[in-house]
Amino acid sequence: MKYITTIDEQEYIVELIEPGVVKVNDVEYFVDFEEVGGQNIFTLLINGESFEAHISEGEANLWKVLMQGTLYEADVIDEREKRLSEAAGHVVKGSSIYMLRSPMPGMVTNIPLNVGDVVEAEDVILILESMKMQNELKTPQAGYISEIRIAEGDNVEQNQIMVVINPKED
Amino acid sequence: MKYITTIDEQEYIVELIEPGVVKVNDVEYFVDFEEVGGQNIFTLLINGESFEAHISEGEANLWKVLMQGTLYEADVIDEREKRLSEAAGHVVKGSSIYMLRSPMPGMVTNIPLNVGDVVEAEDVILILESMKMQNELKTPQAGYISEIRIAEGDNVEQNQIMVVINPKED
Amino acid sequence: MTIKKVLIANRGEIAIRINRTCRELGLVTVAVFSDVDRRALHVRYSDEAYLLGPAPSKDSYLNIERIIQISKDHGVDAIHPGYGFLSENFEYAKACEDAGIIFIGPSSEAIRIMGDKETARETMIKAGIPVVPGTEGKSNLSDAELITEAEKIGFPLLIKASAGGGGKGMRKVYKSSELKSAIKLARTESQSAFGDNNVYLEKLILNARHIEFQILADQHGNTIHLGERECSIQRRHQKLLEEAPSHYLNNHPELRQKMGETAVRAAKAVNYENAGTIEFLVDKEDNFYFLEMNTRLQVEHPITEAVTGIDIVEEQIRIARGRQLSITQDELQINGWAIECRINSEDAYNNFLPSVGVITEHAAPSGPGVRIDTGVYNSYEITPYYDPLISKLIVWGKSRAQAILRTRRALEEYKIVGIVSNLPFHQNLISQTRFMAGNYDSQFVEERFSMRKAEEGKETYPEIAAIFAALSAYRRTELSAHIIRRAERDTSNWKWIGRWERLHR
Amino acid sequence: MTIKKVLIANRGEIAIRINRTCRELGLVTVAVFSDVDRRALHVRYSDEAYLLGPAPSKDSYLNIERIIQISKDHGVDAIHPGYGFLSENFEYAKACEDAGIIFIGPSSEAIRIMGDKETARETMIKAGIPVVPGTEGKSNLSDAELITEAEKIGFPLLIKASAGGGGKGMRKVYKSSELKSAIKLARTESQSAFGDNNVYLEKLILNARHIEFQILADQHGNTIHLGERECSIQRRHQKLLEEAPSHYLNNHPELRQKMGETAVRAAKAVNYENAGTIEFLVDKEDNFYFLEMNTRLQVEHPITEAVTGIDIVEEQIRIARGRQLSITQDELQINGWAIECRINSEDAYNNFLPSVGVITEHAAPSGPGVRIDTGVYNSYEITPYYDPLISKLIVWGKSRAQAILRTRRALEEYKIVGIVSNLPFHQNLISQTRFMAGNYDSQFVEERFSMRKAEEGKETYPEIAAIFAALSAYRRTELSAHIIRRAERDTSNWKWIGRWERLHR
Repeated sequence: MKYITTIDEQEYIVELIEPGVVKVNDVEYFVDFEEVGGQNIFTLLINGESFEAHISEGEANLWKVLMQGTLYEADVIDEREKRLSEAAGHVVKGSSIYMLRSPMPGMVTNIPLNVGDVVEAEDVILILESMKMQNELKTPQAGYISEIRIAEGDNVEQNQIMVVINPKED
Repeated sequence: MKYITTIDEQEYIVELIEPGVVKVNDVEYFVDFEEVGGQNIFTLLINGESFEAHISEGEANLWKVLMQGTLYEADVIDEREKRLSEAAGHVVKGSSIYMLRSPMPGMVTNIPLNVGDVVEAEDVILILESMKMQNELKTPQAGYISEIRIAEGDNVEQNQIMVVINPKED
Repeated sequence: MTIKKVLIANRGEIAIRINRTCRELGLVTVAVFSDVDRRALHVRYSDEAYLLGPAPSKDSYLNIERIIQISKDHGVDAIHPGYGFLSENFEYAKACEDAGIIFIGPSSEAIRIMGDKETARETMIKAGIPVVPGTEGKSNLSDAELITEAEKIGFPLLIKASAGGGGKGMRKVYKSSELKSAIKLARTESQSAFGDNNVYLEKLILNARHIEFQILADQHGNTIHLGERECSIQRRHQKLLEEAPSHYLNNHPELRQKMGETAVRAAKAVNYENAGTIEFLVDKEDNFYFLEMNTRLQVEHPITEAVTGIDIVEEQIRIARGRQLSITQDELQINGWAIECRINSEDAYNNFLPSVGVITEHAAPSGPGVRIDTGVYNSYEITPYYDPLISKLIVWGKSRAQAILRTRRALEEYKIVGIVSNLPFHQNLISQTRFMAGNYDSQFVEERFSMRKAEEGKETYPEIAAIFAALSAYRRTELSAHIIRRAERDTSNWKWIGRWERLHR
Repeated sequence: MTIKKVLIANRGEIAIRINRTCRELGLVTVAVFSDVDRRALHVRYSDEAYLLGPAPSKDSYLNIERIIQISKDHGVDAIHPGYGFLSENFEYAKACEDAGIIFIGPSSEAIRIMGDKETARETMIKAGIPVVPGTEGKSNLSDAELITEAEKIGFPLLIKASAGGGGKGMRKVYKSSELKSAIKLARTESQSAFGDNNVYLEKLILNARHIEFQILADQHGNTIHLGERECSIQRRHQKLLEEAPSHYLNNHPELRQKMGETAVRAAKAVNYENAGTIEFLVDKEDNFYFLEMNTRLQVEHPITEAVTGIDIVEEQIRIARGRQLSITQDELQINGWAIECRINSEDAYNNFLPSVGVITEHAAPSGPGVRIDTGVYNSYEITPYYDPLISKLIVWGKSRAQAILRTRRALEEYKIVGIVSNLPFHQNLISQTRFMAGNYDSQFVEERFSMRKAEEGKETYPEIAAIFAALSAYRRTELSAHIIRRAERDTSNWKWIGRWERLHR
């Protein structure tokens, strides 16, 4: 089995040769990989070096590996998937619709923008009060506000979609 | 629902009146009983007093309640069971067969007794080596050895029956 | 005065912290709790526990009447308010006084004076103690008045809640165009946190250090300090890490001496009694300014405990009982170094957004010099109702270097699963050269620190992470295959999923 | 000497304890593990980890050749042996010396002399240090010779393993008829624990206290002690609880002075280097006798760390590096009081039988003055292969009273689920009047203490237990009914099973 793993735009070809042996970019390593206590904590011995990580699965082949205080976001696809996705043509990055979801239950205290407003990446979209704090929620991508599904004063649930941002039309 | 609960030969009639109210020996208490984290740890508020216990179920209606460093062994039967058992007639205490089981995996290093030997309560029946210790296993009741199912040097599993002690014939 | 039964009017780690000392002193402890806190440790560790009401603070932990009623109904002698909630509410202290219940803290009058930040500033000015220039002498300012005053003070400046504390209702403003919306935000936050939307302005002193002194004062006129704490590691005026003593004052012993004396003088100016904290700003020219007094136990009090060996909660109860302090200023000895990391349910990689959910695994570090104060346990749920503090990691070392290295070691061991914590923030911070050199001020986190930059400097292992991720992906495939094909195949398709697991099957 | 990479040849809490200091010192750590320890914390906390072999100690942690080979293969500079296993095996220390690897401990020669308890006694007698009368000057005694010697010494007496330590291979004999079978048991246990079945005899001193001194000695001729530990709370020569300092010596300062000096003299008599412990017996007339020297880190070393602020493992590494001790005898200050409870997987209600199984919940106490040293975590399996120590609860207080009350508080909070622990033993012990008064000797646990008697004195709540049990029985019935009738009924038949549970359904 061969996995194409991408971290910070760097590609690592991880090949599972046989139990206890992997190849990374054609270098062979002895590995011993174990889960601890059913809590997504994993221990890995690799040529005798000991690593521990907390691993959680994100959406769409994204694996979050928290190791020694550093978070690695790894995109993992196997060879077959890769061929399939290549055949289907690439999705252009940054051109998708962004849904601003509530990261926690809370109350919307301020929406400084209106439908149609143009936003840049890192702009504040709204203020959510939770845990006694006024939390500024930002957009990770530029575009324009196509939909606002909540109003000031609304209580929102965790993961509720609040604002939709469409990519800018070029 | 009414439970006859016996601790240290003292009987407590615990009656469940309605959610949040119990009667013990005819005195009424307000109770709030909750499990914590699925680990058999329970919290109980009784008329505002707060108690916490680790509860494990033993054999035959025996409940072990470990609270504030004290272990209470409670025999709990409900009214119906009690009536049934009374109808069936009492079992005479102390006249049953005792099976000495291995409390842990280990190796039998010494069996000082033979089949037919008479033993008193608290006599050492055999020595089991485990966790680098020579552990003396004792009988809780008097009688005579009717069976020895293991030999010196044998490795035993947890809960394996090793020696059977029959009550003394009067 | 006789204290036999203490009601702890708080929740979370601080309720447990106080409960521990009370139990060690043989006191009967009474917990109060909201609906969602029925299974909380503070309830389970107490002798008695009474329901306050629904989860929102205003219906439970802020309900003065209910707390007083419970105290009266159940023979409570004294109330410990902890921090936050009602701890700095003078009406609450007054209600206790009126009900004949000892309030373990200062008099309602001292809370009133110091609790209104504007009154406090005026009082300090009268006592000859330097304060940061701002809107002193002017209360209850309207938005328009604030805007006028702002131009006089000049930018950058700070909007602060009059009833404030803990960074809530506080906003930095760098230019006048930002002022109006910042005032609005600060008022909203203050209203929600303290039930009061009054704000005032202060000049923002750049590159200042935030250094505070722990005060103890008994009813016999003895007022001492237990040395300082360096609290400059902040983000949006929320402290994230504190040290005792201050590295800066270690190199400026005369300044420490002077600030300590001033702190004691400030406390005496309001006839302060019990434990409290005088916060100062120290600028680059070694000028120091009174910032505010916290008239209660401070979140970061354990680092002072670590370097002095004094149990501050125990002293609070001694004082409330009318006894003398257990030590004098001359006897005070600072031994070694202590660091506290506030472990919050916040995502350091995503704008420090709070995270809610169930903590499925809380594996805390321990060993030499490590103390954890927390209210969480496995299966504990972090709700959106209260603050995001999960735990406090308090580390002692015989030197600052040892304390830092030990903190780093402890953070490596710490695992919190189920919610997102700011452990990676602390891990990155503790290894920063500037932090290690003690070369930081209160702008450091916001202006000079970013997770990405911090990680650029350090040794990373993307290749190892790639292996972890690939093996996890394979494992997930195998696990689902195993479920589907359980009947057809034996366990050998688990061959990658751990030798040990197979052995124990 | 350069030490950059340290192999820790141990497992469990002590491997982690050593690992922590090594990491704090920036050393590269190497773990070794047996098959069942793959997921153990000492493996996960280390930079490197290598498999030793199958679970039984003789195939893994006692495999000298394999450990030396791993050290050579991976550039290890130094080996820390911990306690138990090979720590007092002079051939092992010798093998390290021969391989050019630093053994973090004394010379193989010092281990040899002190490790053979009979040679140690002779050496002490020559150095003018009092020893307990016994079979001195006679080695390798046969059963028959031992029986002859026993009559000369008189009863009661003690059979002890020549290679002994930690109470293993030790038996008390009160009358000559018990002697033969006791010798057999002691030889078997010694063979299994140390690979040597030699035993010797000692007079049993009744009502003695077991008091030991922590020694540190560097390569520059500096030999000091860090004060004493009171270890009289034992059962079958297994220590269960230790205190520092000793309450008895606190009231006999001249005796303490004399014992401390003697301890240093004893260490010097074998040119001792690194950390070690001189154990003494003190009888009712204040005579004290050398019992043995433990030529390694002691299980109970953390209580000395708590009252001195010294990291003993750090000192061990300093010494091994050829540096001077970080303090002198005159600088030593004992600050406050510390207690260690050894939490074992043993059933105090059933003859202290060990318990094996998976720890499903390990909720350890924390807060001021509390340290936990442990290798367990949730889902950790206690196997029958190694000793039953789950964790060490180490508590510091500014006085003995505070330390005791704090220990009691910490024990109340401690929950271990899945296996049976001896927590109830400690909870009962700590509340005994005689213990609180410091009025105990090494026979106390076996002769004056029983769980039943201890519980007779204290306030119990059988009625509350009855309610807990009845509600649990009802809950079990409801839970099974709920599973059977899930389709027919809604959750209202759960009405007894918790309001909160319903709210969150």
